[in-house]
Amino acid sequence: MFLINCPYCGERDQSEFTAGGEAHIVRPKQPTELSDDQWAEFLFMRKNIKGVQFERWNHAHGCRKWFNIVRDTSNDKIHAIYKMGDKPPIK
Amino acid sequence: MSENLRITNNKFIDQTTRISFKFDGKTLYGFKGDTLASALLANNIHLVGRSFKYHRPRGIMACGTEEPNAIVQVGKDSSMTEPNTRATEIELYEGLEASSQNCWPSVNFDIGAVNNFFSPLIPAAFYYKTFMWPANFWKLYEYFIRKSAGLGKSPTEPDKDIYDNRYLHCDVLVVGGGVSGIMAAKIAAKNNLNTLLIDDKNTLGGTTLFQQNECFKINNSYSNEWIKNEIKTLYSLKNLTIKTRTSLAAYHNYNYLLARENLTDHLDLKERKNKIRQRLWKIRAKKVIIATGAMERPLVFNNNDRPGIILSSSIKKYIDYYGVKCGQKISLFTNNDSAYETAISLNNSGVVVNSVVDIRDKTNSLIVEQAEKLGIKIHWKSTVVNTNGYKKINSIEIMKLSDDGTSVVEKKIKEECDCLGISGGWTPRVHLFTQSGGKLKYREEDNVFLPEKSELDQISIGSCNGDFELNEVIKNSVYSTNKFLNVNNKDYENLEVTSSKEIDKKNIWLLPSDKPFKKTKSFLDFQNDSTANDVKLALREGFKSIEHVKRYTTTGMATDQGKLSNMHALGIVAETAGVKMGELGTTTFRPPYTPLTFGAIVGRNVGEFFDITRNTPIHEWHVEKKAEFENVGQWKRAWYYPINNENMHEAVQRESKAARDSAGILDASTLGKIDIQGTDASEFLNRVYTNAWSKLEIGKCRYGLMLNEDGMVYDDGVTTRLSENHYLMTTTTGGAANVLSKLEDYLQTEWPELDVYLTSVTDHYGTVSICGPNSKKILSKIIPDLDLSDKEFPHMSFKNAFINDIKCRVMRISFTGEHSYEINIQSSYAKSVWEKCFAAGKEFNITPYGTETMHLLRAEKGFIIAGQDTDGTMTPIDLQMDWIISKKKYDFIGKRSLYRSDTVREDRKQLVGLLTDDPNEILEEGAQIVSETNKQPIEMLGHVTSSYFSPNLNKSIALAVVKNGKKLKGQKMFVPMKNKTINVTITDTVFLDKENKRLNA
Amino acid sequence: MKNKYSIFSLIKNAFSYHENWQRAWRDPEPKKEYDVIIIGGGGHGLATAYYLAKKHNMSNIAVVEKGWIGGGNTGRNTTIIRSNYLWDASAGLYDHALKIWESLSQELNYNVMFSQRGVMNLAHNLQDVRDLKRRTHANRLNGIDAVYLNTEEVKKFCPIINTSPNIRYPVLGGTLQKRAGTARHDAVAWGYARGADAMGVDIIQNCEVKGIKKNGDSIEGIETTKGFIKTKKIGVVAAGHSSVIASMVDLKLPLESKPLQALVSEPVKPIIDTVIMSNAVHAYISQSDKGELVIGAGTDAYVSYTQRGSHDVVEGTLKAILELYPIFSRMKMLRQWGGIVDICPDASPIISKTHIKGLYFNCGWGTGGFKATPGSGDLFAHTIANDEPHKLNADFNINRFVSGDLVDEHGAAAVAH
Amino acid sequence: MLNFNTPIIDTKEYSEIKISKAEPILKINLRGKNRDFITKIGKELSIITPVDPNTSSSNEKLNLLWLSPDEWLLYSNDIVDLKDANFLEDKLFNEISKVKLGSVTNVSDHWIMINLKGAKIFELLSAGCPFNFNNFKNSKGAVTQTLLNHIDVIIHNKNINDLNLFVRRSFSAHLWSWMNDSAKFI
Repeated sequence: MFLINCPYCGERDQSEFTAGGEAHIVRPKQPTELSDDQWAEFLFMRKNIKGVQFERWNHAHGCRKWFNIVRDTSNDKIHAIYKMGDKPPIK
Repeated sequence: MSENLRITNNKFIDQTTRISFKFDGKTLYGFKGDTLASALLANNIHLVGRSFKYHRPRGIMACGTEEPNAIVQVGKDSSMTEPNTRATEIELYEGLEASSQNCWPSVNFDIGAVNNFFSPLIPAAFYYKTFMWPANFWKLYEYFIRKSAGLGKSPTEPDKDIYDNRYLHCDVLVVGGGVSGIMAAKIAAKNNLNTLLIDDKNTLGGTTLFQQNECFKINNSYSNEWIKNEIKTLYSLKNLTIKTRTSLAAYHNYNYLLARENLTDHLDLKERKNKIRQRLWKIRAKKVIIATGAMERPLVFNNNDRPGIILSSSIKKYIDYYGVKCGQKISLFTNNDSAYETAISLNNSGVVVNSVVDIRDKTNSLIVEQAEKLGIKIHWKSTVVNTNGYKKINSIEIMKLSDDGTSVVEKKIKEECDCLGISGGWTPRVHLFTQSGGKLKYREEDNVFLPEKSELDQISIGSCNGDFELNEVIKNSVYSTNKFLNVNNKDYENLEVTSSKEIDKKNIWLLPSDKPFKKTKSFLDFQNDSTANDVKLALREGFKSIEHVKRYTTTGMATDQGKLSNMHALGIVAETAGVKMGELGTTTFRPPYTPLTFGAIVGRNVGEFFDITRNTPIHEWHVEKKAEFENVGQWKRAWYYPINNENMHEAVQRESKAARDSAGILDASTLGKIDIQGTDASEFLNRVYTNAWSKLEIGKCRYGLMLNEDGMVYDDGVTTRLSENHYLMTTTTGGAANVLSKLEDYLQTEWPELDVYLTSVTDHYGTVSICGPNSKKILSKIIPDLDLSDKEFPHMSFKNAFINDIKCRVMRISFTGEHSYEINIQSSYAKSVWEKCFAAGKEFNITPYGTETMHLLRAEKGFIIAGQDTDGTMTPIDLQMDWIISKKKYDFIGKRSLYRSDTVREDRKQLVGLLTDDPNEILEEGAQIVSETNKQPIEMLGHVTSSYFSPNLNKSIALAVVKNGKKLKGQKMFVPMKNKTINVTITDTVFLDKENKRLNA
Repeated sequence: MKNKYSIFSLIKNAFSYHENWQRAWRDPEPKKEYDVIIIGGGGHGLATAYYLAKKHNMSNIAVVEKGWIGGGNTGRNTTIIRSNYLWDASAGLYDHALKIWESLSQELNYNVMFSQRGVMNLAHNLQDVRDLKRRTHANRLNGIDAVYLNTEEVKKFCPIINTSPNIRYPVLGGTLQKRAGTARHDAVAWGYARGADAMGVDIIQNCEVKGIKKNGDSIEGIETTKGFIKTKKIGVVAAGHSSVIASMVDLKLPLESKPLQALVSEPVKPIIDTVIMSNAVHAYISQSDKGELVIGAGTDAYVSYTQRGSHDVVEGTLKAILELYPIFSRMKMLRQWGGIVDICPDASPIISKTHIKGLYFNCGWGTGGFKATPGSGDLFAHTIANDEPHKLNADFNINRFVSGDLVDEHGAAAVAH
Repeated sequence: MLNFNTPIIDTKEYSEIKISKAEPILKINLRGKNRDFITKIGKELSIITPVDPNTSSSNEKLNLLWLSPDEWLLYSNDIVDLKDANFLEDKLFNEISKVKLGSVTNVSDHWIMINLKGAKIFELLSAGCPFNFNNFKNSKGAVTQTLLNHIDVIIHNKNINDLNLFVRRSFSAHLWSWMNDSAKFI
């Protein structure tokens, strides 16, 4: 069980959160302009990185805010946490 | 009891309280403080079980969690019996009944022992090489294999015991209450850190508690005296919680640990009632100090598995702690100094020590000299080449080792004994460290794996960190603890510690015998019966990786998870393959450290607490009226209301008819309700629903369909515009939570520019839905001042109203096609409003109906249920709901997906109606639909999603999805059942009142 | 063929104290070039190599494995084998596999202990009932031996299930496929490895792929920890690590790799002699031949390559187990572990060519790949050998995520266990 | 007259734990993002809007709990006539939602308030709650939203060993039953 430092509420047990997958996949502003391939890229294709990954989490059973986490998927270590809309603190 | 195997001057066993227990049906006696193992040994019972494969007689080998052999079935009661329990961990209690496992008819005479005779035929993994002929005989072979496998027996009735879980947060967790753990806990607690100390034994102190030897002194007193005082101090510390009988089961990431506390297993049966048996502590520690000590290794030599062969340190514990002699004439066999501690203890208690067989050249550490002074005979540079005795050891055969240690020389000496203590050195208990993801390093000099790198905030101290000398244990533990906690505690600064220092080390993983190796049986895994021969066979056959060897030979996979066998297996593999131990790596230690009951993991989440139950505010009324309930997610919804012994079909027919003929009443409180406010509320709805919202008038309601981004129908419901920037959205019952969180997600991440706020009000409102031609009359009785005319209050609109001063909202919406109203009122009054409607409707025979009738009524109208008529593969177009997709809107969730090459296909599966040729034939929901009957294989064109007998149409009706269904209206199809074929015709989805006249009736 | 395994060979070898058994497979150094390289030495990869050699007359094949063969999900799953899938495409795929399972021990001369003890799926709510009936009807028409059982029949087939109507989610019925069952996971990998090796396939363990060399849109070879190996065709069968391999050629796949946990109890005498799956309350249980209760837990929702998952998932599973089998409360968890499962959005696999010539992927098996091992290997071998899919795996192409023609098995509530 | 109903009707006492229902209580959910909203709330209710995470502020009649950077829960100290709740809701709605400052939603019956008193209440919570109460229990006015036996709850630390716990109404009977069960074993 991770211990996640919600940027709004502080450190909480993983069970209060839900994971939302890869971060920074922006919903296309003009979907109708996209080819089927491009749309499929947005819908389904994922980096699925082994290593440092940027991902979305939601403090679903707390403040209900979404935020971003930088986590190493090879050891589950969380390197950074930042609010939605903020720039990632690490590359 | 023929021999007196108890010594009387023992301080840890209450020899005034005698306890009777049964083993294999025989009544025996022990004392309070005994374990089952110590009590059996005191009764001179060594043979307690048979091995897994060869059924060889096996005896107690250890005194704790690493015991591989003495595992017994506890209890006879079919609900309370427990298989595979280690006798070394069972604290004796009055009424204990235990029996041997894996033997028939008895442990003394076991038919399965013929396997030992056949053992040449059944080497490691033999089963992969045979039982293949004839092919269909595997079932039979398997039957016998399964029957002979398995150890104890599962209970066959539900457990009557109670289990519990508890969360605990601490600054420092110390695992292990031996000398290191005790010091660490004291340092932490004295520095104002909220500390938890746990130990799996019933008392703190570890092995130091009974270490009364000249060679191990602290501040000039025996180390046991010193530690007793330390323990006393601990119990007076404020910030310290101590939990004994508490075993650390699992060490997860982020310092999340699980510990099982045993609360009643040591109590007399009658004292256990209504008490928690085991509690699983879910511990979140800021810092963790592992002080789990080390365990003694056995030695691997020919016939090293006979009853009476016991780990040397265990023999010491049995004599020094339990006051039990494991034998009268004991021989010891060692490669290190610790057997000499045992020899001295035995000697001091008057047990004959035949000799110590030591594989090392003569060494003269303090403790060895002390043993020699006592006149104990030592065979230097020697090994045991064989043991004798079938059900109990009676002699050993000793020979000198060659200089390189690979063979034996000179003549064989036979030594009679009734017990052999063995010591192969010590293995640090690094299990928890590795469970937590820590990496190990290998120390060549004494062949141990030690903690190296950890990602977590933790340290290992004491012998689990490779410190084996008392003075080093103390010095290093104190230093490491202070550094780790960033404190400067001086309590242990000037201790004067005497310690016998081991000078020589020697290790031979597989000891030679005078017999050819291939003819020996040197056991590695005592419980799974895997031998050194098996490991070598695996290597010969190309199983190189240690994980392959483990799986091929099953070494280390028994209930002790290889605590005693892993190191030797690794050693032999490394030696045979010519690889360095450090490079070979270890197998993974997986949680739990010791087997953990399912009960403890689940805690109180059994029975009614298995899952949450959600009730509507009107629930009690339904219960009183003896409704049958349906589980919808976690909700309990009234399913139907049987009267006069009606079955479901009868009740539903009656309810459905009443609702259309006069009036029905439904509890719709479970629908999700989301309050939407904000200046961009309309724009928001435009984006989340397929249809357009901006022009919806205030006071009006509209049905909306929500898609996933993949274009498939996700949820639906009616949304009402309460004021300019204020809407109330309803969702399906099951979809409520997901819809809200999905919408919040879009708002927070994709559309933060929108000024919209969402608040769930699902539980705030109870919803009473009344429908039918008389619903208007009923409502007018309840809210007389509300103008219910179609002009003032048309279909798909809402009104604020008051019922007896209580504010409510009335929506004129319909899921049945009838004239109907939904009253949303604060939940506290919902039941009362329901009762009022029921009373007001009495003259119209108002009939409560449940979900089943609701489903029937909506099916008559062809309304879909998301999740029943859709399955995540249906677009709105597939549902023939093209009308709900706004052509004008640039975008909405899922829009782009509707224009992919597969979703634009014209011949997708589409929602249609189905009528059976025989109007009395009710189709089975889920039945498949085909267009031809005599073809194999048949192409399935679709399936029945909803099917009912409509009492209002007096015929069976169904909804279905059928390939290209839109174009097949009027076509004949077939529904092939197991034993018949049903003829059907594809129709429109609306079966009743196609003109929607009833809405305004 | 190497020395044949049988009771007679066991007896013969007993006389020489088993010192004369041959190696089950060689331990070769990689050659300079292969016709096909399979990345991933799990069951699927080894089976692919086996069928390439056996059915497509190829022998210059290597299987490269980062660790030891069968050490990934092959050795970590709960070994359920069944073919009662809803959609025609899935039913075709999995039943193809099931048919091979039925004679696999003889085919490989290696006892994979395929045990047709039946698999029962339980229904706990009305939608479950509809879904299971729908699936059973489809199965029957597809020639798959599934039947629907009412609650009494469920109880009769497995008497230890708590079928009381008073539990939180009572058992409302179930389906039974009698041809379904379990097999010994390690033996499958080892049997295929031994068979492939005998036909000349090089199985190269401890060999990690570090890169893929391309020339334009064609494959040239792989960089490994044992050096560069030339090849024109690569079949990637790397399960949870598929995306890692794909990223070497800048390819993104519709996959997420998530932790899936399982556990076993201590061994006991036979108490449950079928496989029971309950999707609604999430409890999957069978008993191994050794006597351990084998229990499958669920996946976590986040990506992780740690082979560890959260405790809550295990707790949730055991909760469900005790709800349905309250007699197991005193049974003890002996060992728990995790695997990394690669999950497709539609819970169906990908057995497909890619836009890169000579690069093929077999992945996305999610939580249920073990059952498909023989069929998957056979069809993937066909796809690689012919550069065209077999008709049974044609629907499992990568392009379906673009067109939208998914094979949505979880939408149809048939979890892919 | 309409009858008032709650799913929980009694008060239970265990050793050093007393759990009791307190209803009807006024509860209003407030959401807004900008300074004006915060000022307006303060002015309308004569209460300081807590902007620090996990805190609250109170006056004689009302408590205002921080739930998230743009969400607060207002609740009354004492039992009220729910009509008053409607009155206050309307007033705030007009002052806030109508003038586009944020949202105001009556949630008086969405939540059920349960009061816990006694020296062992945190032990009771620890039976099903992963939240670390070590600091919380000594900070008067602290607020947390977390899970209790898998159910969403809001917990407000009123005073030493005196908590108000909010649970959604449909879950409340179940949680109540669970709390009573767990309290037996503390």
